[in-house]
Amino acid sequence: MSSVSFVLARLARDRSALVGLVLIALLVLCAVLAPLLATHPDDVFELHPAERLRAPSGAHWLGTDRMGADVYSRLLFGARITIIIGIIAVGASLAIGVPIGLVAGYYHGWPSDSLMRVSDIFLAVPQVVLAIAIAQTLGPSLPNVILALSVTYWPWFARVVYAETRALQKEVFVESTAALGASPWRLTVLHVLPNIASPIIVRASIGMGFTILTAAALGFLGLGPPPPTPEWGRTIAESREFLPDAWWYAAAPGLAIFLTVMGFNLLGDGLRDVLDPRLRRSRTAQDG
Amino acid sequence: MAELLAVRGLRVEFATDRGPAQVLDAINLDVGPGEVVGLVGESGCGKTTLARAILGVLPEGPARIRGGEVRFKGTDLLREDPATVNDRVRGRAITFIPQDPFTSFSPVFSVETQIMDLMKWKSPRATNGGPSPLLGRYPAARYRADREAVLATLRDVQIPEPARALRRLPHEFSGGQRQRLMIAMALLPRPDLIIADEPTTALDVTIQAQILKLLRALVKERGVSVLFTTHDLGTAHEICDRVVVMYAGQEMEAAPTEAFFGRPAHPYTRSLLASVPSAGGEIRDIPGEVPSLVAPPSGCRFHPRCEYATAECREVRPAPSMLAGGHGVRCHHPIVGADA
Amino acid sequence: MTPPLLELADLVRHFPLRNAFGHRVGWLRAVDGVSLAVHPGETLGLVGESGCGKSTLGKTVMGIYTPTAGDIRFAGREIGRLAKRERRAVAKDLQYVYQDPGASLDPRWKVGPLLHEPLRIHTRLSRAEREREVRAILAAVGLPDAHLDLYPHELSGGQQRRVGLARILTLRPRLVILDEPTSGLDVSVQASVLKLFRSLQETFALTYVFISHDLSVVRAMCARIAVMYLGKIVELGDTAAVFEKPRHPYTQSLLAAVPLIGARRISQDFRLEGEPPNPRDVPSGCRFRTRCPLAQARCAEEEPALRPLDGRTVACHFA
Amino acid sequence: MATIELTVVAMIVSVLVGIPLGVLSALWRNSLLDHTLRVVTVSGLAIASFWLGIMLQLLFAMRLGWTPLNGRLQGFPPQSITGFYLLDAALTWDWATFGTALQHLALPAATLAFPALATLVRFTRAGVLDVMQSNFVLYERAMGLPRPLIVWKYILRSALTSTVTQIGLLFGILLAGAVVTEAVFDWPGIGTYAVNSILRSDYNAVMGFTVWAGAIFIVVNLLVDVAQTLVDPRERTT
Repeated sequence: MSSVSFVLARLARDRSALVGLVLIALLVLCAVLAPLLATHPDDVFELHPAERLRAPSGAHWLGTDRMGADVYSRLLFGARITIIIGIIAVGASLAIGVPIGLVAGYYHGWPSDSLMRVSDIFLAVPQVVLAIAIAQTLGPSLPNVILALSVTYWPWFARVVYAETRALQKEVFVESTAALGASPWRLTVLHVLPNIASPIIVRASIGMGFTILTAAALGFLGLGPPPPTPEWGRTIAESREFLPDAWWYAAAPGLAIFLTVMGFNLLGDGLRDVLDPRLRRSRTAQDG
Repeated sequence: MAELLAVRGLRVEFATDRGPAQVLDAINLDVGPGEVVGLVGESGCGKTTLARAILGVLPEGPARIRGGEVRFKGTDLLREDPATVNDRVRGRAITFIPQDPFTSFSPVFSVETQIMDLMKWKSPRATNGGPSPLLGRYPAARYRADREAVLATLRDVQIPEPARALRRLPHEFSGGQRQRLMIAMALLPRPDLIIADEPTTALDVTIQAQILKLLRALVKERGVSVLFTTHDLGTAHEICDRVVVMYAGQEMEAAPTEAFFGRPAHPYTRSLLASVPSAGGEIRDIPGEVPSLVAPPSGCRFHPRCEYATAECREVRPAPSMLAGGHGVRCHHPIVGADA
Repeated sequence: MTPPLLELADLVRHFPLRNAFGHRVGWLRAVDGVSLAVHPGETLGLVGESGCGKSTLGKTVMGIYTPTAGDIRFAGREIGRLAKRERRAVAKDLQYVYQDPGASLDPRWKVGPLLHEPLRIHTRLSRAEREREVRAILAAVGLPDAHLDLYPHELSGGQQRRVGLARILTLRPRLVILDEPTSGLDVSVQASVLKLFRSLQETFALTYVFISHDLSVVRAMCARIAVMYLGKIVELGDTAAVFEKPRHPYTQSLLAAVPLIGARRISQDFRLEGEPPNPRDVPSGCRFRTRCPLAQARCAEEEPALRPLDGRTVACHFA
Repeated sequence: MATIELTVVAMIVSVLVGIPLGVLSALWRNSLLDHTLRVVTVSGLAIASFWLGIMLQLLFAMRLGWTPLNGRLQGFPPQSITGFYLLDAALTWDWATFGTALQHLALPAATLAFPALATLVRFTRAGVLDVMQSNFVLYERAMGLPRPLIVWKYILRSALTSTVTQIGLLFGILLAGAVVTEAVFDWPGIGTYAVNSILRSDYNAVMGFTVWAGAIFIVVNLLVDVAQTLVDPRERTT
């Protein structure tokens, strides 16, 4: 598609999408360069009981935690976990949800209906609740968190793809290509899929934010990767008993979650504005 | 002639992704009392924009009025206080029949609610301004009188069982019936001018014939003026006393119906009439395409497609000139004296 | 006389009407027993108002809907009940043009691949052979080769329409169904489109079924015309004869309703009252009787069959 | 009952505040209010509710001392009529209890309502903007009907048809939020119970909670469907 640069150019003009892009770029940078950027890279696993709960200072930009570890350094390493969770969980949901949505959307009949019914059941229960149940059953660990999130998030993609495919089937170009004698395979993969890429991308961006938020909630409830993993949600849970004095301990990871999720949401909104032709059409003047 | 409505030099721009589109380029238009004027032209020529500009309901975001005046009974609506125009002119002296009777009713309120809301503020019995919005009460005596008027008008537009019809929801009516309701609502405030924007385009041909017949009979009986936009020349011939043709945001010719179809003086009018399919099966089109309004041709906007075009046409837009019998044309090389 | 290219025998297409719980509560009788023949090289007009079933008829012939009953014979072969794969192969000879052929272009494909696609589906031509064919067709619809590298949205509406037609013509079909091809067009554009249809018909020896609600267009384009009302043909014959002297009361009203430049004002003498009944609930006997000025008791009891009259066929007891 | 009281209060707050704000934001598009609301709503969907709860506790309970830190009430609960402390206190004319109950409720309800509020504002805004484009609004404007009538009667009513559907989804957000929020505020509801069960690894209790939540959610969606037919008369007759 020639439009990648076009999309980027338009995104750059949308102020909030730009903010989103910058936030995400920063997050990725932090995750990749965590060992370089961290002031105390060893603090993830080391204890410094002497330096417990120090307020932010030149040595510890965001203070220290209950183990005396540097909060700032742990946050950087936490970004890695966050990104891994987000990418794998959303990727897996895409891999499950998109084909299911496409098949159920293209073929009419009871197999499609029952596929969508299954995804409806998943959607009927709030994601956190379902993820709690799954993570609890499997035991707290990083792969289980990812598994729980993937299993609970794919129906969103299936829904979006299903709805878009059904809507697209009514489009003249799909119907006429079918009338031309095109096979279902040609029709779905070569015509339908490229045309529903935009809503999938938008959903994926928002899904990243959503998944990260849910992962943090699981961590907060003690269902995330076990200590001493520097997971952000767990860090907030740990900090609670030291409030209100060690406010930085709770504030910093929360802010990190907030900025990350915000980044993905802003990007998703911006992408929707740029990619959704329906919105774009409404902006051009109508004549008559 | 004492004009009821006189549009002079109206310029409207629309902001688009590719720059401002000059949708109306110094348009002139007159509507006399009791006259049915057809505004014809192909899609994109600006007839709907002109209708909306007169009503004062251009899209708020993209549209900009760049100049000109819309004089109605001597006052320029563009410079009058907007609140006064909304209170006293719109929906009272000038009413509106929309193009699409399917979507021009709110789907969630009964027809009665919608008509009586209109009457609450726009009934000829209402004092200026009507009750204050939302909380104002509808005086009981006036309500009864207005309701009687509504029922009578519904009978005039041949809605069967008006009292029962009122209680129904818009989607329970067919397209033709909804357009009858729209006509009733346009007549109820006893306006001087009705602006009808392609009111029969969405209808089937037998229904269209019924509606045209009804509309013409009612407005002639009541002496109401109508500005009727349409892209269908047959419809214009059917209902209008006078026809104005627009092309790419400029008005080209304005003439009494007979002269317009019988002795068109503008080359564009001639080509347009020639492209109507005839019984003989001969088909003539107009070479070229409608120009972009973002970078329109200079001078007369029809010149790139006109066989008579000269250097003058490219440079200067022709001034209006008057032929015999109230036949106006804006062309440097009008075709006079020959039958079409 | 050569055998007909397309022949419909008592073609029926009903749609089930379902209530909120998915139970069938009745049938929508969109096409309800239509027989007609289309001969090679001719243009048959199919006219009627919205809801009369003309588009459903076109789409059923095209295989977009399967027939409820009746036969569709194309070039002597029954095609209404073929298996999907075989039916798709018929598409090579029998094509359908949507109201706006421009809208039949995938917005994310360039013109070149779009024109190659039909050939890839139906032929085993090499890339070079396909390219030659595509360029020839593109020239036939009056577009330069340079357009092959453009996306549909980079073309004007008229050019998109030409590409849409070219896409269908690459297969060199024998019969083309044109479904409301001029609806919503301005007269000047309509004139160009009609001219194009005509020149293509000559160049490619096409047979057209021309579906339209616009009587003046049908009159200009078609040698024969079939008038439909609520799923049935009410009058079928030579266009000139039908327009000259319509015999079915519905045809008469339909012709009288068309506003014509220079003719008498219909607003003075148009008589037809009422609106067409809902096709979910078709009147007994003759379907037009509820609005017909000639209707008598017999019309409610007995459905009139098409009978020859005055050089055409008419379905009316009293015509 | 405690969970439902919390959820219902949060729902009422978000509906009463969110819908008008959404309408205003659409009417005054690109105004200061619209931009501010946009920032607030984007934050509302990005903020982790447990963190928001903790931060509110830190500020209002620990630093300022305006509200209690956690729990549902100090002292004895009012005579039980409905099980909703606020309602029971009001019914029994026990305004002191009503006051403390309200104080206890304030922070968790705010925490819970925030994301739901953000969703509602966004949705109402989009819905109103959508309806403003529709032909019947053009018609009413062209007929010179008073603007407040068009906005608050015709546009709002149409926009609400789609918002009602959202309330079902909203309930999901609230319920999900309740689990975590209750844990933060030690609110003696089913969420706290679920979290404690998780910590105790009480497998059956967690499963029970999941089933309960799913059931509630399905019931609410049913109610939404019913409400939909009430709001949109087209659904009734077709």
